[in-house]
Amino acid sequence: MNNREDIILEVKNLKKYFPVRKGFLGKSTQYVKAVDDVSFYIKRGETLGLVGESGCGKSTTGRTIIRLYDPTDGEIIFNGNEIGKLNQKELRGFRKKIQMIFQDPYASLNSRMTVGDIIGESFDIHKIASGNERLERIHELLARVGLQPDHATRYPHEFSGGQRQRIGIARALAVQPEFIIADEPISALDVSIQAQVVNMLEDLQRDLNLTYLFIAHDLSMVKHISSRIGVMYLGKLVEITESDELYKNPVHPYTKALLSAIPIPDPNITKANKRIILQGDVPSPLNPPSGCRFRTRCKYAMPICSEVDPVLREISNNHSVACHLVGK
Amino acid sequence: TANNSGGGEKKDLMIVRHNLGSDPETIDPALNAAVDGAIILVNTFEGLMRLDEKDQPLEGVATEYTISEDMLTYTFKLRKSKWSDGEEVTAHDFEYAWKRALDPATAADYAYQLYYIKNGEKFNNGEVSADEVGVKALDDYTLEVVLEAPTPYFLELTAFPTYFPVRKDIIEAHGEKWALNPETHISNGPFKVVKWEHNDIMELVKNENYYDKDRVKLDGIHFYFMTESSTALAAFESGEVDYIESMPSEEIPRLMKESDEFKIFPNLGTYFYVFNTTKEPVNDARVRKALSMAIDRKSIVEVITKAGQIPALSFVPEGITEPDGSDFNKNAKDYGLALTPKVEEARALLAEAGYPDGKGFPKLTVIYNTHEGHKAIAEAIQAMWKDNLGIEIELQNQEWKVFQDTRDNGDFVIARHGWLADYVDPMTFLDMWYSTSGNNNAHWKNEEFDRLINEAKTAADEKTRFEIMHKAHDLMMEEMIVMPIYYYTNPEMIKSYVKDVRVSPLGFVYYDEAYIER
Amino acid sequence: MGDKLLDIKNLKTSFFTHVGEVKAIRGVDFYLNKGEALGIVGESGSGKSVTSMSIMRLLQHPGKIVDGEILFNNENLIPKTDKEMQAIRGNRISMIFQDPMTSLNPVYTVGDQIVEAIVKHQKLSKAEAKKKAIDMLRLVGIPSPEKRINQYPHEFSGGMRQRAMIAMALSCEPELLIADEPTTALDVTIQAQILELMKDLKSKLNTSIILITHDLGVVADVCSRVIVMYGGLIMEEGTVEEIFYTPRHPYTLGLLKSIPKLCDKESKQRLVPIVGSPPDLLKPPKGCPFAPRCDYAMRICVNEKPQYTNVSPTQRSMCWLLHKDAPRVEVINGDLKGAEQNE
Amino acid sequence: MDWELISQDEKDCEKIVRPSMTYWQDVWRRLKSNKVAMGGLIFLVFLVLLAIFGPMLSRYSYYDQNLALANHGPSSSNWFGTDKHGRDLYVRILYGARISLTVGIVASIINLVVGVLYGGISGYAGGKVDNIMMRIVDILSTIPLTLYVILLMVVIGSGLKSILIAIGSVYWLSMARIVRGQILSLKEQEYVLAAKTLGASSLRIILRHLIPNAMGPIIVTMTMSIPSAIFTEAFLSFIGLGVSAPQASWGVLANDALGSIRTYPYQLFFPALAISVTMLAFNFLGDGLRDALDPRMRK
Amino acid sequence: MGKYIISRFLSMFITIFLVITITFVLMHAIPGGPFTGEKKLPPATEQALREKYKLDDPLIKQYTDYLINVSKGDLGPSFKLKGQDVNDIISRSFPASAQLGGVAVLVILAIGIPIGVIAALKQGTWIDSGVMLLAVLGVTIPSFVVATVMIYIFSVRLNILPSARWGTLQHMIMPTIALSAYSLAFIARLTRSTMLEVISQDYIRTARAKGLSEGVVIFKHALKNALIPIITYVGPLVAALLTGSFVIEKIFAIPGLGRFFVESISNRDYTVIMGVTIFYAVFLVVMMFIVDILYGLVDPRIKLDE
Ligand SMILES: Nc1ncnc2c1ncn2[C@@H]1O[C@H](COP(=O)(O)OP(=O)(O)OP(=O)(O)O)[C@@H](O)[C@H]1O
Ligand SMILES: Nc1ncnc2c1ncn2[C@@H]1O[C@H](COP(=O)(O)OP(=O)(O)OP(=O)(O)O)[C@@H](O)[C@H]1O
Ligand SMILES: [Mg+2]
Ligand SMILES: [Mg+2]
Repeated sequence: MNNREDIILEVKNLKKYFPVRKGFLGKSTQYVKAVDDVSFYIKRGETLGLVGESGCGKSTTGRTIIRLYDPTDGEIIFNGNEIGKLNQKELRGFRKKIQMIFQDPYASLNSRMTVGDIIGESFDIHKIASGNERLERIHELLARVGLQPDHATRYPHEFSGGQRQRIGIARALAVQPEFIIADEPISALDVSIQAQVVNMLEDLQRDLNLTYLFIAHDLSMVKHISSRIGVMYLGKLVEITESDELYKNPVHPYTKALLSAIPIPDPNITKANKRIILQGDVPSPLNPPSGCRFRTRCKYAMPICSEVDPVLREISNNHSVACHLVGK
Repeated sequence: TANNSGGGEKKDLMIVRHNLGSDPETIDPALNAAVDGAIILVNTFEGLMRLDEKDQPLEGVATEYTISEDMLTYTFKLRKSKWSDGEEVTAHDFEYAWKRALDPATAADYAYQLYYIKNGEKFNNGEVSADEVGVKALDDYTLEVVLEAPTPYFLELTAFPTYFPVRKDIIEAHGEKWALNPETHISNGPFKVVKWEHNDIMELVKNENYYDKDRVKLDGIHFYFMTESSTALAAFESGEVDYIESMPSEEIPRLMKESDEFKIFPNLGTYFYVFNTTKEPVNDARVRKALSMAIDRKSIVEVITKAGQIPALSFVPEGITEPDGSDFNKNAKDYGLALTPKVEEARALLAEAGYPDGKGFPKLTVIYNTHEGHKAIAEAIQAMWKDNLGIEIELQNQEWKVFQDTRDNGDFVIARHGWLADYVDPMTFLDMWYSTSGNNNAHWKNEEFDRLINEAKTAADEKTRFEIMHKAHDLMMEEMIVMPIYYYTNPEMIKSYVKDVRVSPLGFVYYDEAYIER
Repeated sequence: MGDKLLDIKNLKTSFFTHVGEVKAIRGVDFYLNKGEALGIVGESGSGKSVTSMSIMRLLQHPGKIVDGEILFNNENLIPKTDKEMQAIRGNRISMIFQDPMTSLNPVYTVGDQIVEAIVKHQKLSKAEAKKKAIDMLRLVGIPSPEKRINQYPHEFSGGMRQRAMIAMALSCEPELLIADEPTTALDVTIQAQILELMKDLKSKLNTSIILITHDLGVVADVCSRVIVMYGGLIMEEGTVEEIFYTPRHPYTLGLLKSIPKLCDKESKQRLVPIVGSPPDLLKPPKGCPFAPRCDYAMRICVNEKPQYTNVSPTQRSMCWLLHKDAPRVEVINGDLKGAEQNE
Repeated sequence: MDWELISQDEKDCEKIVRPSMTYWQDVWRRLKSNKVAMGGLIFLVFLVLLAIFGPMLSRYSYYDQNLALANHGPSSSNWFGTDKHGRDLYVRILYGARISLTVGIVASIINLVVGVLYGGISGYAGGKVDNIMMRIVDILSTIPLTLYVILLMVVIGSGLKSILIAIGSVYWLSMARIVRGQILSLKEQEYVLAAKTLGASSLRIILRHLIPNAMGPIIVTMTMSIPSAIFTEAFLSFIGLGVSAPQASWGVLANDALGSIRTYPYQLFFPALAISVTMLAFNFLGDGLRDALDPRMRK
Repeated sequence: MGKYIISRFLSMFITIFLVITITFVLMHAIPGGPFTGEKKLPPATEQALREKYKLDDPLIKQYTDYLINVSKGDLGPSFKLKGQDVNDIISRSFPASAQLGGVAVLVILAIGIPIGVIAALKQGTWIDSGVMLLAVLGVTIPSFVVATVMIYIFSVRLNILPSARWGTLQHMIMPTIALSAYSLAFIARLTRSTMLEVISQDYIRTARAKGLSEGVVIFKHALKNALIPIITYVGPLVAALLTGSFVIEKIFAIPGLGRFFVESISNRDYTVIMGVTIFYAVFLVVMMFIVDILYGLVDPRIKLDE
């Protein structure tokens, strides 16, 4: 970790537990440990990719960072300020700097607002622009995400899934944030638009020195866009390193399985491809396995794996893994 | 389907179904102060005397009485009669009942109905003990009553519900609740209560222990409590009840025309406006007179109220007989009022008072308690004053108790008022204007008037008493402290098959001789 | 190839909005054999979802099928009453909707919503249906399904909701499964598992599948034939191999080119998107809808709608470039080359 | 010619431009296209004008009595007949519209402003704040209105002002409850989270995101509470809070005519008709507005 | 959750306490007392009455005495109805009101919700307009007019229903109609409007895609999502209807509790005013609690205990 000043966001021991109730009057004794002790940092201007199995806590991590959820524990340090414990009012200032692109392009758009108003809302909130200027900037943003200016007067339900996702991206860009949490920003887009959007995100990053936390499961796209990639499994970060390194030299058995499962857009290769199909039931975050959480599906599991929870350790320069197999 | 077989719930029983209006607040003779309760009481109890169809006293529980020379001591001989539970009715029951009604601890509204009895008022005020009250059972069947002053109508009073006997043992055992439970509501009249479902029904059956039970032909009476007059009328028209006491006033002209079951009984009461004699500009008698003269009483009763009311040209209504048999009201003087407005005279008076053509007349407010009928009359009068005198007034309605409070406190200029007799005598209309009377809403103080009232109350001779009362009446009318509008009537509907029901001018309904005949 | 399970002829669907008629589908023909998996790819807004919604007869106001036939087992679905459709939906044709969050009823547990479909079509008791629902959830890789079954949609992660939708659609073993972007929210391992499941279904139960996706990798894995849609029309149709190796339509080519490459040297290269944006279907272009974004657009492309050209027995393409008079172009290394003027 | 490659400009010539509209312009457009709703709106405007100018144009006044003409049914000289004082009912109803419409409109404004905001804040804030705010609503809805109104009458006196105060102090309670319920179920929606990340204040989220999505029940509650406000005014007149006779609102006219419902039904019919038609207009407008506010709606 | 219930209970008590206090103050602040009447009582009698009912005690003492009695469950004696206790009045009048109110609530729900749903499904058709028209009439024609007209038609003219009183099924028909009209109309409109919003949601499409019958789609999937405003409205409505309606009980001469809400105030019958107000307050507060619990059951996203 070189040059501390360059770190825009640091997350330390972040935890987010959701209580689970039985019935309305039931007691919440059980918790979904959606994020369980996760630490990482992001340097200004870089893109950290976050991949992992569905339900492993990627969105929750993102949402906790932007404080849509109050963290159960841990620190979130943004630009040197601890924001994990700010109240809603104090947070508002930060909101201009951190933005989020939501995973669900349907539910995250208010059906009672025109696309223009959805995108322009932050101009009103932060008094950035009004009148004609506002309109122009809305059109500009629409054009940026590959929509047409006159789409501004339409409503979300009149768009297809991918078009809606782009509206969400335009909304996030409107405040000119420093840091964007992109929660699967492109998974609902078709390839050609994906390419457009990714290019756009890259252009923006270059032009505006943006930083991204890029949550996705499309590994090829993650690899393309990210400088570093973190792999999550069941609320834990299991491996984090530079993206090339990850693909070239995956260490954690889960990462290996993940990489092998990438579908290749080539019928012949795909059909010949050998995948590591993970065995066993996916464990539940309600009562995760003891020790290493991946051990139930790991073919290299050893006795120690069920006893000791492996910690994330740096095994080589900028490459950290939480696995008992390494460093022994 | 509905039970529409008029006349009785079962064919063989003769039962009258009477809609009483609201559920009586009480049917305890001492505590009752309302007409609805009194109707139950006069049919279930009997006092020393009872009243005939002309409201003259007949022997009731007392078979004979003697009056002392000074007209102050009455000695009643009681007949042997029974309570509904078979116990004997004795003079002690009367003594107990009267003293109980006067006892401050009872806090009876109508205690003043017994103030005629010696030390009655003082006992009620807590100034003397019960023993000093002038009523005493000499033995089981002799009751001696000593009065404060000669009271020519005392015999009639003994037929009034407050004078009914009650049972000491029952009341001591059950307290105030005795009158709520038919089982403990022991009475001595023609009927007895057997069921009381509040706000729904009260059932009376013939009292087999009544001494004169042969006079009673009905098997029972069912009292219903429909308070909405239109519902009551509907129930009557659909044959669910035989007797109703109120009907929507707008329906009355139609009923008068269409139905011979619609009857208008006299009702001792006057509808009037009271002037606050301490307030400008009605502290001037000329203004009061002018206002009073300028209204069209005939139109009011014919177009607005329509229930056969009689235009009132003086304060004491028709229906009170003088010793010579003539009507008090008819013997009253002409106070300058006529059925139709006397516009010229009224204007002249107003000009004299300093308001020619109504100029400079302050914009005063007439208050009335909220009621559609009161409003209609007020609106009519407002227009009449405007047309006839050229004055503008404002109308303001108030919630009933607020209104009473305003009127009692004198925070008004002109207020609606209505007075119903407590007993059949002009005094019930006159002593309210006594300067210290709580009912003197005119806030009028006239020594001469007070003197006349005092005199009348102690006059031993009926004739002089009436003369004095005429003088008092003349005085208040000439001062025009009130503006009489009409005399109340009592419109009722009785199914034609119900015979011989008697309705008194006080509004009491007697069923002791009634029967059903188809 | 087996019998045709589904045969769609000249399907046209429009949305009648206040500004006018949005012609979302403008004459689409395709068929699907029993036990076959057909991929529909195409840019966002090209009409993929509307096509599938039309098949299910679930278009919402103001959408309407204006023309065409949808033959399912040789029965036209369009004139069917709602009641008749009810017996078909969920039972013989089921659908995985694109958006898992809003497509699940927020006030019922995930379990209830799956059980319901099973009870309705499979005549199982509640308890049996629940067992089956748990099995289905396990099958799509949801951990501790016996607990998850009692949770509400909002307590699920995006991918889990999508899997719940898939479980729901598969639970009744339909003859036809329409999967509208079934794996967009899923990570690759789960995706692989789901795709495996679909392939299983196809081979074991002879289920036919329409797989709508933009992930060409997924198409390559599961489907035997592919339709490429654009602007409410089918641009190109062919077997997977034909579409991937010998695409004849510039749009198909564009799609293929925009995919990032995993191999090292190319992965960081700038992506090659198709520039521009799709046409406004409110006033569809009278010519080829792709013309405004096509590098090879000719005057005729703007003015006249191209005809289909059968390139092979299984491949047809709607492009003027394939016309005999058009200038010759060839696919070289995944790109069209040598677009010379004829004259 | 046909086979010639063309330039980018040529390709773009087909671009269509849609009119640019804000949300509210759009709502207005949708509302305008709804004939029934516009009918309601036009009727209401017409009614307001009639209430203001109508009485001036008539040869009768609301207070002129002619006892000789009392209770005459509708005729060419008195369109709606006369009342028991021989006053022209048509003019009285027009005059009554001033009071009743004021009451109705003020009640709806109170509903919209106080009820919606109160319920919105309560529901959005949740927790303790919600508990306290809703318990206040419970208290206000249980303490007997009559007592309060009598006190008001004694302290302030009668007149339109007191009526409006009385109506204003209670006419937002059910609205507050309804809105709160809606907000509770809407506030976890993703678009609310999205707005939060933009830094939108709570008030903005309530006003711009949540309330528009709760518009259906809000409009129903509002339109449905207008008639009850009109009748409440008649009840207030009963306490003595209303305008003084001979002025009369619709509610009072209807109440007064109730006794003669069998003899002179027209005296009840016309005021009741006035109220019903106005309500119908309000409801049509409300429904149209609701549809217009919801872009997903039909029509 | 347990904590939430406890805090709710506490706030319920505070609410009722405040209702008692405010009503007590208001009641004593307004002019007129229980013993004012057209005929003024002799001062001695009035004094005796005041002493009997302890009205001469300082207000603060009356207030604390009252609170103590209430906490013991004793609402005191009526000032007006001689010898009757408020507890008696409530316990004997409540059954009729509750019966009528209960039936009315059932009718309102059983008819109002379905017609609202149907109107929503048939939006824009004559069915929708018809329902809407009826609903508007339902709210604009006051219950006393409905009642009066019904009595005229069914009792006077057709003679098939009793005009008043209580007891048999026939007695219930007209009061139930008159009592339900307004709320039924309200519920119908409320249901229609929320249903319209719900039926355009994606999950309804999902339900249809499962091949569920239209009835299940509408009444199971859509309705539950439209229930929140209905529950909100019905909660306080139940409290109001079960405790009786003055107008209806008066018109149909039903021996219920409703009339006491108005009459006690006209009479300034202090203990009855307090008694019925407390009774209603308890009802309402409990209903509101139930409403909040139902929210959680109907919509799992609503969490009140956070
Ligand atoms: N309700 C509607 N009103 C108007 N236009 C609509 C409506 N629904 C869809 N459309 C239009 O129909 C076209 C096709 O939409 P469709 O949802 O089928 O796209 P898609 O191919 O599924 O895209 P994606 O991959 O983004 O989901 C789009 O242009 C869209 O704007
Ligand atoms: N509001 C909530 N209440 C309860 N549990 C929740 C809630 N939100 C998320 N969870 C649980 O937290 C875990 C992590 O969810 P999260 O949405 O972060 O997953 P994810 O990594 O984003 O997955 P995906 O790729 O599928 O979106 C899941 O088990 C989910 O069920
Ligand atoms: Mg997620
Ligand atoms: Mg789609």
